[in-house]
Amino acid sequence: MGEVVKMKELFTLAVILYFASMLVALIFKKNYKLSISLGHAFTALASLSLLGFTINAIPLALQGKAIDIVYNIGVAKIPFHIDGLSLILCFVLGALGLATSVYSPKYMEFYEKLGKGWLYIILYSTFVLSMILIVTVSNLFWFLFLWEVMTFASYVLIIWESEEEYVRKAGWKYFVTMHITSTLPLVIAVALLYAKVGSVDGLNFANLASLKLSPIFYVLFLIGFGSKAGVVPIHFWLPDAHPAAPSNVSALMSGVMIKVAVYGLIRTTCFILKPDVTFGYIVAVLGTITLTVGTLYALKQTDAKRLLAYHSVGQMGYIWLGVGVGIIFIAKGGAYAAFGAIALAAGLFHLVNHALFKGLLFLSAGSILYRTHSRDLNSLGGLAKLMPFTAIFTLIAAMSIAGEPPFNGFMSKWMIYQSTFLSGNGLLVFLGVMALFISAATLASFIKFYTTAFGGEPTKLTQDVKEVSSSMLIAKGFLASLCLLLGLVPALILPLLLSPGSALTDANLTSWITTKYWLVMIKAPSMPLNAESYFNPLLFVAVFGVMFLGVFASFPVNKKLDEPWTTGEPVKMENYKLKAKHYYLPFEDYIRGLYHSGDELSKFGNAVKDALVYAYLSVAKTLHRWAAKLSGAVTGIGKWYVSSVKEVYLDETALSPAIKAIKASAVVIEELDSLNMLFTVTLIVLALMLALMLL
Amino acid sequence: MKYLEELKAKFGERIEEIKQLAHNQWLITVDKDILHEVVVYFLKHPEWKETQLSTMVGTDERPLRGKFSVIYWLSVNGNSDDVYIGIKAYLPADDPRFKSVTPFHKGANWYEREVQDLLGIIPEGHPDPRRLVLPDDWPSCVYPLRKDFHYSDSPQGKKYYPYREPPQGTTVHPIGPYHVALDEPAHFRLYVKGEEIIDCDYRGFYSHRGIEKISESRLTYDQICFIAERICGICGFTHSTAYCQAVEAAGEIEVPERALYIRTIMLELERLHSHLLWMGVACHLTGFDTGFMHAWRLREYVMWLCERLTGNRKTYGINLVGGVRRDFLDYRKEMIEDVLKKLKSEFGKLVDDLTSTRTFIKRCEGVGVLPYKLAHEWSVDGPLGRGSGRDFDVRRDHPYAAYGDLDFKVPVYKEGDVLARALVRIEEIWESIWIIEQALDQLPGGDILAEYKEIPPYREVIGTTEAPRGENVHYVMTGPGNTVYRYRARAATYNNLPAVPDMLRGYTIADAPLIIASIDPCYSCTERVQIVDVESGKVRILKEEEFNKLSIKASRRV
Amino acid sequence: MPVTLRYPFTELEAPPEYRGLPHIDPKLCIGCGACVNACPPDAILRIDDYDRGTRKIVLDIGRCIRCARCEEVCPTGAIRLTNLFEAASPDRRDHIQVVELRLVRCKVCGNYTDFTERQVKKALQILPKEILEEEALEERVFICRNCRRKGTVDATINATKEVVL
Amino acid sequence: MMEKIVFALITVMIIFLLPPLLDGISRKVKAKIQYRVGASIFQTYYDLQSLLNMEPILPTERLAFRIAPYIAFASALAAALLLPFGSFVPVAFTGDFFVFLYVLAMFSVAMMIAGFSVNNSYTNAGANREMMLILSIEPVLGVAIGVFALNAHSLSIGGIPLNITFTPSLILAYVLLAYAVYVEGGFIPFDIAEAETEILEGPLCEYSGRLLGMFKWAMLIKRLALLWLFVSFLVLPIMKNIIDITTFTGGLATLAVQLIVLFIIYSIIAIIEASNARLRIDQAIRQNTRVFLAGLVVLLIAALGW
Repeated sequence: MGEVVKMKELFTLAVILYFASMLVALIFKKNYKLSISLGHAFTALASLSLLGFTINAIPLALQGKAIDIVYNIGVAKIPFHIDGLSLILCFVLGALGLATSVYSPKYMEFYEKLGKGWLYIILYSTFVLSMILIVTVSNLFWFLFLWEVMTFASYVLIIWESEEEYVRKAGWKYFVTMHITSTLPLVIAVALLYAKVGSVDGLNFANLASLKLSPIFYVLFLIGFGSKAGVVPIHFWLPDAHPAAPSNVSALMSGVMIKVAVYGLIRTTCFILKPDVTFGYIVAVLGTITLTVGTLYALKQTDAKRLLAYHSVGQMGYIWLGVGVGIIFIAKGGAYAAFGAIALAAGLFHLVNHALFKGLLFLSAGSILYRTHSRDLNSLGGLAKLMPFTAIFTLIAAMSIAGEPPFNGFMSKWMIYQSTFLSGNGLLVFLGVMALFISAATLASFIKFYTTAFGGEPTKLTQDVKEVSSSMLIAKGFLASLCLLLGLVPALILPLLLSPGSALTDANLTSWITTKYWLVMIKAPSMPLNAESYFNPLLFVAVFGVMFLGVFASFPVNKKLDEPWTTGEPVKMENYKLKAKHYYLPFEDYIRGLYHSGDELSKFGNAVKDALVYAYLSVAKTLHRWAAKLSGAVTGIGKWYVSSVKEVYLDETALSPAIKAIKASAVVIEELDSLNMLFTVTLIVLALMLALMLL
Repeated sequence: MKYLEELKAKFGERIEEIKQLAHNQWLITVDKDILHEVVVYFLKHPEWKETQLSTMVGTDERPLRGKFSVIYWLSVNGNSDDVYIGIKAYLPADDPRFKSVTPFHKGANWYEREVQDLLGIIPEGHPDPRRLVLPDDWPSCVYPLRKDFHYSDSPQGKKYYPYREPPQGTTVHPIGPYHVALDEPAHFRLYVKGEEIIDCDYRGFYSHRGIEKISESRLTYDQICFIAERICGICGFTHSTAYCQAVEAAGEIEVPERALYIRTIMLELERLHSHLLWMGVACHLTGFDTGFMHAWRLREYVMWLCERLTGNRKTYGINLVGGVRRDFLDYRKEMIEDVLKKLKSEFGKLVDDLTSTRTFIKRCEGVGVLPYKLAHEWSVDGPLGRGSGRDFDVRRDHPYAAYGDLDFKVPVYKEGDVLARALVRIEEIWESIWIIEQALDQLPGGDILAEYKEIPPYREVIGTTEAPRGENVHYVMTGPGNTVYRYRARAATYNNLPAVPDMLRGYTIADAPLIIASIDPCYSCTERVQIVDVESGKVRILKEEEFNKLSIKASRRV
Repeated sequence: MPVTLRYPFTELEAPPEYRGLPHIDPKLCIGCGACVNACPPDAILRIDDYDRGTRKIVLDIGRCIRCARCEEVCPTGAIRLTNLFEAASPDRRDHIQVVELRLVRCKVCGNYTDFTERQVKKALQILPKEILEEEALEERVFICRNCRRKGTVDATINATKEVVL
Repeated sequence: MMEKIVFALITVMIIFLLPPLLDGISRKVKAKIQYRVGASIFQTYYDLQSLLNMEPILPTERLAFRIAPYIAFASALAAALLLPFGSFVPVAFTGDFFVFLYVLAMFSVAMMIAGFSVNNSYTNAGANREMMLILSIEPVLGVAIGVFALNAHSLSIGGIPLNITFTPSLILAYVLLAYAVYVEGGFIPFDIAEAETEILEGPLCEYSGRLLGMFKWAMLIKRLALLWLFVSFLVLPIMKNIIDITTFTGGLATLAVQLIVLFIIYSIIAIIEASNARLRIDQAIRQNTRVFLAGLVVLLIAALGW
């Protein structure tokens, strides 16, 4: 029992440290560097304590137990319920938070001219903290509140370089899309549930799970979390928004924020609602479409960060595919339940892995940006010579995301393949085939990413570049070693990943999946004897290493250098390398039909969004008239926001009322309790959203 | 020549002289200021559909009359009164300039650059006046074909060549001079986006041997036959024939009929093995080695035959001014018949194999298209032109040797792609077999070599043949004492090669070798002219050097 | 039914019509130099050494183009194109054949003439007896050009003198 | 134990020494088709020997370029070690089809990274083509595996051949697998990435001497691995009905049959190679996609249980 208390303290410590970082940043407001360094020192400590908490809590979660904490903050009691699923996200947040905290102080020098270091720290801490709380909180109302905080903080971080036109546009797109397609459905869902249970406390997960709920919630949650996760067709905001932010924030956004949506999806549709076969199919198919569209688009990109952002869409597809297949088979139950749990674990494994390698890739892209001031792959080159460590870490990340053994990406992809190909279901096998194909496309894209930035000889732009500072390297090295570690010894994390699945099913997983340190073995229903799928990464590395070293030693090579061969006439080296934009052109040309339909899809998404914005604004105007009768204060804010300009500009003064407004929303809703008028509540929340949106 | 009246009416006074050089050759001397107008007038004449810029010759005539001269030779094809028209203008020795024709007719591009390189005659308004012929390290303002330049001199300059800058955002993909797909050195500098070719720059003349300068400097009429044959390793016989025909026309030598027939047979045998060689190369470039081997196996029959007929597989060495040196004895006639029989049956099978290899046809179809209009603008020759719908053939339009007596078809395809060129060549092989059969039947008896004595000096004349690759034009201006005053050999590839960049544009680097090969390029043919090879001089070993020195001394003595 | 051969490991003979490597039969060569004049690529040289009294006919098959013009002009059939074709050699000197002939020493002045003894012998052989006797050639052929001209000139002068006298 | 050692020895011989011989045989077969005498069937050994003895010259300092041949070699070997030789699997670090594919793919990855890390448009173009070829053939391979998985309820290389039931879709899956193996092996008309007459051996263009020898050898081993996989899929289901392949003699007999079938298949491939021209990359992509679409029909048939 005392151990649980200690764990709770660790968790609380993390939360407090995040608040402390904000405080420290505010104290040293005048000194840009100091505020950021100190702030990040605190966030690093916070991440460490979160990691500590996670590691301590894992054994508990494996026993199927959860940790419950309640914070009483005066106006309300916030309940927390931390089970295996939460811990997975906590681990990701801790690891990635630690890496970015170590990485950022040096990196943020890049933005020194923009100033406002204290604000950055506040936003950063708010952002990370909100995510930590989202994945641990156990009340849907607070979940939604924190969800808004997360969206808002990330929005402000995206438009950090707000003097750039494209950044403002991307931020606006993000903000509007998030509110229309993510917050709105969630608000409606919460409002509907609220109407049903009648109190904020009633929105507790445990309480909700006991209710019998209509299928409409599946749709609402699907849209709400799907759009945040960047699932096609609501993915169009992501490739604009993620690259616009500073790279460390991009890493967090791509690494964690979109994963939080997956968490939300699983939490709501599996734990609150019951797993449903049809819903599972929808998730799996959407996932496959997403991974196809996202990755094939990524294939075309030549902007380093945009390429990575498109891959975030694509890799989210893998996660959804795994989760979807998991939901299908968990819902089917019986002999398939264990298989479903494995599939769910595969999806979650990819979630963790993607957070690690995508975070690492964004940090690498940030390092390149930091040194060369360019993210254009066409003009980069030869960095392997100048930034050798960054090159190695990037290569590890690239090979991980491309799914090359023995890195972690391979393990999770392998498990996803197993869960689709062995499903005995033609449709799922087809989805697996697409996943396999897209895995090759991912490889293609990352070979391009790596070889254009790091391969070849230095170009005009890169010739004077130096390796980045050691703190940045340590952050990347930490993530890279995690990539390798989880790939080599997947058993370190697999039990944790299996715990949500086993919580959802009664099946005994041990007879279906073996996870020793050196071996992963999977069995599927109706699988014949001695035909299990197994993989032993450590043995593979041993065999491979022995052979590699063997031939390397038997056929040594001296370094005898000469110019590349130009068939006899001189050619300038800078003109003799394939440009990033020309990679795979015939293939891209061949699948231009797909690109075309993809464009149409995102056009459709955009159109829907625009229509919704229009409807939203009209409703808001109506609301504005309605609300005038209800509350003068609300009207005043509404009026002011509705009439203000569409263009967004961040100002310090504009920030605090917004936060106040969000906090006040809780009070407002509580007061409206007595009205018990569903529509009004929804509209008032909408007004709040509108206010936020116009900020 | 009814058009001459028209011409006179148009340009009047400024036409200085019109004279007939041979039965189908006219030389019109005009004022240098209207030179380009007259040339363009003929090239774009509405009634002459297939007029070609056949060759252009610049001559240092300062020792004779204190002036430079340039002649544009045009061949008028596809009409009943098919003739060659030379349009000549004299340029002052102190300021040799003339208006460039290139802006009006792309085909003049190389000719004018060559004249600029070798004689220092400046084409004004030329769109691309970079160096063409001379090596990168040749000093500027040294003009080797001027008469005051000795053929054994080799001045050294700084190595530099101004390649075009790559277009924005492209990568350079150099093909050659050392590339497996090129049988001889040439440099195609492709500017590519990934696989797609956006633009192309060309640099050639690596195997430039100075044949013309040597011929003008120290060889006699008969000796030039052999060096002319060595212009090309594949179609050498057409070159020596063209040369002999030029000298024979200048000297008004009556060549015995039997010699003409023997020449015809040899020319067609040469076409056979050249086309078979090309088919093999095309197969090889697309990775279809079986087609390559079998095409060359068939070619080998012809090569063996040639060896038996002339004493050598290639460079037969049987042409002399006035006839041929070796007669066909009866047993050799039988050999020809045997080989033709074998060839007919096996070649049919080979063509079937090629056309039924889907992958091969896919690679050739719709690739490297040269539309008719461009084909005309570049004045392309031979199968390349006929594959683009140009209906001409020197053998039919300007009959030489025994072709006037023989019956044959000229295949023409309109598609203009690699496949069309291949089909033209395949049909030409059938026609060649048919021509040889006819010639063998009709082979007259009698002498094979006519004696000649002194050929009057300073006569200008051209000899033309239809080589496997197109029209070969040899211009000869006779000199005193059985030597040549000016010799200009133009191989078919010289007209075809400049069109290659236009054919490459828009296709991929995978197609590039095939497209380049589809014109059946013969770089050394194209690059004959001028000075003794500078390169080999650097690497020769002592013994040889001594020998060469001695031989140069010896030949000066002669 | 392979059509290729395991050439260099099998014997390969060129057909009888083949014009292969040229070869000078030193026994037949008279050193007239007709081949030297006919040769298009200067593969054959004639080098006279008046101090030692020798003439070298130097044939370089590396330079030879196998046209057989030499064979056509050779008065004695000494130079022939064989049907051999394997000219590869690690030593460049293997490509060079030198035929050394003795020059005629002038009976009058004792200097070497610019023709060889064999040339003279051949000329004597082919000329009809009457001419030889009529012109007293057997004596005069061994006299160098200068002396002969001098002789002729002297004779003429003498003759003139006689006439004058 | 003794039996294992015997098998291990045979396996090592097959993996290391057989590939050049197979190539020699293939060359001989092609020579016969082309009416040539052709080089000795041991020619590939001589070629490799002379290459491996030669000092290479590097065009770049990039480490990736220098170690790529070794990675390629090790990956080809590692993949080959997973396959059943008779009933003997040399090093079973996995039994899984996908791991086999991905380990084998490391060959291509090494080749492509090496190709792209040199400033040379030839190697770049070659690596580029290799990637596109993989992109276009991967779905076909996936479909084939999918049908096998649906049929045998297993993804294990050893497990699939022993547990399949013959259905129409399975036979079509064999065709798809054969096609995919052929394309992945880079045989004409799919030698697009190494197209010698177009892009001068593509990614290998800048390699010389020992490193080139390593790559060539690795390539041959990779081909062997791919073909051996197909051969095993072909032979094992038949042999298991005839003989108990887990016994020593049964294993040996199976191995012998595998070898014979391998020789036959290699010769057939030589004939196909000899009678085709190389495709252009866009044509290859188009053709592979067509095969993939046909494969989807096969998958549908398999899903319906036929």
